[in-house]
Amino acid sequence: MNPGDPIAAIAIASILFVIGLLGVMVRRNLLFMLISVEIMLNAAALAFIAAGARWHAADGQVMFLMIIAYAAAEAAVGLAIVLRMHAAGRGTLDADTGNRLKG
Amino acid sequence: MMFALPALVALPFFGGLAAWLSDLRGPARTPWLVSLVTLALQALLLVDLSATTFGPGWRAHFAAPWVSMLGIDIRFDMDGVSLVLLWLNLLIAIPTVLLCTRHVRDRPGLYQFLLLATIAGVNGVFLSTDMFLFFCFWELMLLPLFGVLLIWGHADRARVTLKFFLFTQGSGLLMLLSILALAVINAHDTGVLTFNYFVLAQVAGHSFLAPTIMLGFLIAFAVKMPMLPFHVWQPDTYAESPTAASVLLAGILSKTGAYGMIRFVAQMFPSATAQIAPLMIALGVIGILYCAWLAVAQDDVKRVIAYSSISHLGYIVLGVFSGTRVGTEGAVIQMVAHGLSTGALFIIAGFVEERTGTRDMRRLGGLWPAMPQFSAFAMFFTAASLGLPGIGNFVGEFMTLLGAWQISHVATFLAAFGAVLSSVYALTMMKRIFYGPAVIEGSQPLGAPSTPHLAVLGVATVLLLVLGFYPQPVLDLSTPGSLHPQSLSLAEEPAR
Amino acid sequence: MAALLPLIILCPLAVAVILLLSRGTMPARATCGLVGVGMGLCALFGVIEAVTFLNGPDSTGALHVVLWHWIHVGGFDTSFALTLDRLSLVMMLVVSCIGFLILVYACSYMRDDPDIARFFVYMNLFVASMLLLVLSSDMIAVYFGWEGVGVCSYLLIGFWYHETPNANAARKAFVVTRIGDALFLVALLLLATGVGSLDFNAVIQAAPHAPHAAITLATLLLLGGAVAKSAQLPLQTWLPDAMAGPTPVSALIHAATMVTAGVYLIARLHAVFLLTPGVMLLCAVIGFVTILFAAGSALVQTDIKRVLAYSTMSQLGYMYMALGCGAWQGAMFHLVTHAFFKALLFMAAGSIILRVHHEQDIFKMGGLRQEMPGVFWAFIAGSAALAGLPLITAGYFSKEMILTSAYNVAPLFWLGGILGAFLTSIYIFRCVFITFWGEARTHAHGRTGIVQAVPLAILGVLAIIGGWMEVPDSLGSVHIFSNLLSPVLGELPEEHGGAVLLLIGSIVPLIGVSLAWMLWKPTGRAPEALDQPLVRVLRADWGFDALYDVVFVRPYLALGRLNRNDFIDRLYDLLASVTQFFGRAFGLMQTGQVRRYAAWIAVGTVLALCLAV
Amino acid sequence: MMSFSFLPNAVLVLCVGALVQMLGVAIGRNVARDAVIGLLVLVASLVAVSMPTVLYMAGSVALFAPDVWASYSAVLIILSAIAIHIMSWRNAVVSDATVGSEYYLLLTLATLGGVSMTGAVHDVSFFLGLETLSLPLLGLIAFRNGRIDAGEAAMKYIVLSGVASAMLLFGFALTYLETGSLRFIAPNTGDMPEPLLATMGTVLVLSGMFFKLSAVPFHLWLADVLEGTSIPVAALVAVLSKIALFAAMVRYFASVNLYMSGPATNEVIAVAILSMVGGNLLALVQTDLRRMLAGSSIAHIGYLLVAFLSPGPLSFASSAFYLAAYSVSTLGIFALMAGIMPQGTDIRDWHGMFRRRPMAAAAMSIMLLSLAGIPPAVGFFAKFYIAAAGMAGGRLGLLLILVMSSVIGLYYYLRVIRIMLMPAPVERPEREVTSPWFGNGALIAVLACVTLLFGVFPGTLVDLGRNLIVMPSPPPGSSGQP
Repeated sequence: MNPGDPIAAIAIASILFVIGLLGVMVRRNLLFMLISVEIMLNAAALAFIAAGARWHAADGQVMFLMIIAYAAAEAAVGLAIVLRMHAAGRGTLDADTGNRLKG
Repeated sequence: MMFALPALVALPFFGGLAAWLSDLRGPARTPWLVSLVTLALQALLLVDLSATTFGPGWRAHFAAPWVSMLGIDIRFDMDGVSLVLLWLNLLIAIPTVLLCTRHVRDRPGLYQFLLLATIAGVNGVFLSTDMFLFFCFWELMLLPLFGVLLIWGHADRARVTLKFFLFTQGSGLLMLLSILALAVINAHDTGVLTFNYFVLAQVAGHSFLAPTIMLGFLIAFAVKMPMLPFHVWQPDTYAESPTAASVLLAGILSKTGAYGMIRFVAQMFPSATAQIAPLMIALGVIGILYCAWLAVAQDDVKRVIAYSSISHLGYIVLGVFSGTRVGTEGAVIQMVAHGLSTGALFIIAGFVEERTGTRDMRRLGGLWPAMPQFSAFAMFFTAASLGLPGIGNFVGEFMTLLGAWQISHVATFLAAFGAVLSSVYALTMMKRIFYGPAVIEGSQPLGAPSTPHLAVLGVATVLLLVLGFYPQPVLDLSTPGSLHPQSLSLAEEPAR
Repeated sequence: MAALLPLIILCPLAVAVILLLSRGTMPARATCGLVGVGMGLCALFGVIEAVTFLNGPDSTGALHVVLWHWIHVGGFDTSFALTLDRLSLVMMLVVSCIGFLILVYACSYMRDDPDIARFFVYMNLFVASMLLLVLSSDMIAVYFGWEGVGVCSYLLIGFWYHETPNANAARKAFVVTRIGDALFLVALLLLATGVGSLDFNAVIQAAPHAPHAAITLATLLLLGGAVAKSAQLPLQTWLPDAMAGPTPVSALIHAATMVTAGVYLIARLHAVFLLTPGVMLLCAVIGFVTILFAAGSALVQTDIKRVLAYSTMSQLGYMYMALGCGAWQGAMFHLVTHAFFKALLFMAAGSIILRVHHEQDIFKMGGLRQEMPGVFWAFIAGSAALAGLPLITAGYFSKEMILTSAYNVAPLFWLGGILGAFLTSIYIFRCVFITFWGEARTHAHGRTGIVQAVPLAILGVLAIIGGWMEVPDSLGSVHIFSNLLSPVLGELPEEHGGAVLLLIGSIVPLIGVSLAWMLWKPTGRAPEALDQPLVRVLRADWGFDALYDVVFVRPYLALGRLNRNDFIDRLYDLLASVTQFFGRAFGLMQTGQVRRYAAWIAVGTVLALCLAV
Repeated sequence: MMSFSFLPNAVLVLCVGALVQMLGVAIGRNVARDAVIGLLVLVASLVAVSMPTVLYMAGSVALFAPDVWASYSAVLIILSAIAIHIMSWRNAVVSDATVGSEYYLLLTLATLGGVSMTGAVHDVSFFLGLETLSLPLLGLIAFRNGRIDAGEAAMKYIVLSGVASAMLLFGFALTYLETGSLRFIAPNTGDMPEPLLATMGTVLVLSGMFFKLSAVPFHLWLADVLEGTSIPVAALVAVLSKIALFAAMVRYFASVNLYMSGPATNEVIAVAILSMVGGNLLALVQTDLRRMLAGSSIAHIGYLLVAFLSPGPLSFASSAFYLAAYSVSTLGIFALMAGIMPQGTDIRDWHGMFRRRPMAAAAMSIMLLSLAGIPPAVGFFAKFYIAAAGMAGGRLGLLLILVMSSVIGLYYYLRVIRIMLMPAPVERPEREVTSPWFGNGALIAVLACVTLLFGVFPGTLVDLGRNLIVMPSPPPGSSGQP
């Protein structure tokens, strides 16, 4: 795969993205949901890398770093919230059961 | 005289405010007195206006910038029609205030304020010639009534009030769109963004969108009047609202719709109006007959009056859309006469309800010996509502029919037969309430009628008789001021 | 004497207003005095006005008094104007003088009624509007009077409000006549738009130049209005019920004046009607049918007032037949004589009813000849005039006049008229014999006061001699009446075969009377009202009432009930509930499950992509 | 091409303030002190907005645009932050002093995020702002101690917003792939190597933004979050973040011709229609005041999109006006709820409020009327202004839908007023009403007065909005190629 042609990389990124999205949609475990979100973010990061490669510019890498940072932060907050809910008395990690907020 | 017109709007509002504040401390009757004084001042103002302004066309003018960036001004103009309707508004307002002491126990001050605020809004509607301002008043005048209905209304008020509000406000939004369309078209043509009625009227005539734009206005006014098929909010609202509100609604608020039809439909879109006239006349005739038919079937006095009121407003539609001068002037006469007679009927119905404790005609009957004077008045106003010659309503009906006859013979024939149906329900109502063996129910004994009631009804009687036998003075007033630029000497641009 | 003309109307009006403002506080005696004075002045002014007019410079022309402009818009201009020509003069005299007599009579008739003030308010209003009707020269003012008398008749029929039947009768009367009024109104619209004015002369002048269809329509509509007012077929059902009112009311409104307003209107516009022979034929036919119809129905009535009501109907039929045949003078003449004897009959009947405890069934009366001789003779006089006994009664001459001209138009009409006369003599004398002969079946109390007796006497005399002002050529021709009216109504046409017709016309009533004597002559046992189905149908207005009830009234009310809360309203409710439903359905998206939410986001994005690509 | 980058004062002040607050928390907890500091920081930033820029950074990339639009939105954001700050005090959220301090820190950070988004002209700065807004928001949503609802709301929000951010970033990536620049601006997809990818990028970015704006069909989280979290935070979600996002979105599409039906335009139109109808329908059937407000805010986003879709002289002015009107009224309602009845969020709890708290009920009615768009409240003029813009833009169909859906809107707003006017049904126990603390009361009064005054004299605000007609400057050198 020649670096000039990012389409293949974009294709991979898209596949990753869709996998992540499907993961959010099918998994019921909160943690897996968060992981799927991470996958989507990383797909985006990969796409940036590919794009940066196309233009021979550093912007792509910059965005990559920022996305990593953001992903980390979000994971941290997410886990904190999960723990908090556990402490507040929600025993399960199943996102479908025990929803109190609905239309 | 410069500030007479804005004063007409501001005076009732602030008078009402004063009445409200005076209610916070001080004896219970003060708000009542305050608002009476306010109305007296308004009467003086109107007398002054009628005396000092002359001639056909536009008699008085006021203009000041408001939101200058969007070309919105505070702009009032008064022609004969406005003057007549302002007087009618005052005449309807006085009894509502005068007679309210009896059935408003709690927070009379607030009640007075809301009534007067409504009256102020109606004055604004009759005067404003800036479309945006007109729309503001159009929406504003309902707000206080909303409160009156909700606080002092009868049992089913909650549902009914929302219905009333949805119909009127929703249709109002359509009118807003039409106003904007006019303004935008004008801005496209001339590059000036303005809501000046006279300027926009020039545009409205020759825009290819005119029929569509007119529909927006038309629907709004048709809902407010109301006319078929938008009438369904009205019987419920009239039935559930306190007497004063019924009187206001039937007496004057329905006239705002008719006024709008004359000023903002027939005058602004002559050609489009001519196009749609057959449909409207058909609807008017159907309304006359259909509602007369429904009125026979009702048991609630107020509902009978409500349906009869819709049925009579059909004549106004006929007159306006006949496109003839006699029709239009007849419509104005009909507005005045209908306002007085229907208001009086509602006062009587309210009195009967207050004394017998019911509006259900199945539980009423034989009231004539119990309240002879009121029966006599009821007889008179019933006769008025079935269009007896010699009473104002006949003048209106005759002239509107005269106008409509030149458009469609068949429709006019049917409308004239509405007189037969109206006699059916009117006399049935008389019979069910006042004739027959006396079955007086209800807690209170039927005491002697209060003098204010008799006075009000008497005045209404005299006015209707005068209108019926000598309508010419009102007719001379009731030609709408023309829109041609040369006639707008009074309506020049405000100083920016 | 133009100044007097408005006064004639103002007198009764003023009395009415005074009584109204007195709010029934005035004692009965004072009320009667006031009414007597007011109506007396009215009648006096009427007579003075008539005399001065006839001796005036242009006694053949008309006297105009323009009061004020009513409406003046664009090309349309109407005004309140009174006019006095010989036609309206006759009507004015009838209304004011007979009205005076009847009101005087009513003073004693209503003496004991607590509501006498209200009664006289209505009565005076009625007289005022009737005078307006006959005197005004503008059709809009005529319409004012037209509706005014209508509403007064409504009020007076329902005068005793505590009985529901009265209220129903009153409503029926008003609504049925209102149909005619609506037709009249449309005719006014037609003329107003066509002519631009509603002045009688203007209309009459414009008529010949107007398109024939329009004129036909106008006359047709006017005829409709007149028919409803005069209780002719097919709008006759209200008149018998209208007898629910006090008897003076029946005498004044439903015999002498209001019901004849239509006749007056057509006579007034005869020039227009002459242009439309078809409509005139229709008018004649209506009269012809009504004569027989009403006479047949009167033949079997048991209520004395209903007998008189149906006889009024059939007599009016004569007038309409006359109008249809172009015998304007005849119609007017019969109108006048009929006013005499029918008012007389009603008042006599009223005196009877008053004295037999408000009993109106003739089969419960009887042998009243000795009890109340005065009333008896008055009633005899009236009946004779009604039956048209030859030479000695007013009814004879007027009826003969009509029959002769009817014969000249179509012998069939004449035949019907003769048959009608035959029936008339039978039913009225049936009534006489049953009521006054035989043994007493009820006890009459009190005695007829002088106040009642005087009007009875005057009218009795008029009913006898009133006819001699118009005697056909065959028996020493006197033509006072027709000469009086000829300036307005045109010359009397030349008649043929007068003598023979007169002979037949004189014999027939006599046969009728004798037949009645044979049938109902006093026997040992009390006569019974025969009660076969046919008779019952006849008695019930030939079933017209029931027919209208089934065809019009019931469906109208029933359907109204069915739709009482307005199906259109239901439609809007439907709309509201549909919106609510959509709201709920949309709320179902909020399952609360994150995965579903994410799925929606994905769906949205995919859809957006599809939209974009 | 030598361009300079500059840092808005507000951003600077807020950063420093945040640091100060962190220090405060580190030194020792004192809720009152931290609250005062937070307020001071916000006020200071408000002052700083109007100051001339102090800090320039040499560099080749412009991160923030110095234009009126940015500072107007910044002012709106900071003002609403102040309002939220006031209404949170003495509230259930910060009742226990142990954790109260971070609340204000997070509030400051969220404000910082919002402010920096409004000025962002570069993907990086926008993304930073967005996340600086969202992450503290998460903390705030979950802030209610021991409330499972709060946790659940935060959980939903974090998952979904993660998804949305990912979409946003992927879209940015695709755009970058096509244009080669990270300028925060929608590419015109005509002259691209692969227009399809560019289109996908735009659509993904739009979807991400719509999620944050909670436009149908990306709206589902809003109702749950508003219901789950505390009232002031709900106000934050419903007002502050939306202002920021809308401002950014306007800038993003500043250079796209929205008359032509491009891919972006079609999606925006569809979403606008769905939001107007859907939001109102959603609010129609709710019994919980907060959920109703969620629906109404969705609908208002739809109205805003109508103005957004009809470019022209009035577009930006009207949407600016509308943002202000919407924020004032919504904040007012939330302030009332926080002050009068923190617990009673069921509409039926407000029965007979006109008798129990006349003034509060009156203020509430004013706010509701303003949202319903009935004179004399400011919302009426705002709606009129939007309709004017739409009419000028020739969006007649959208306007008809706007009218019909706002009839539905009338129903549920007025239903609340009606309930406040009617006496309570006897079988339902009246929930006790607290009286707001002085600051909150003052806040409510001010907001009510503003609603009325701007409704009667909209002229001043309109004139203020006039210079916004200068559309937000697209970033320098937005041709796309570096």
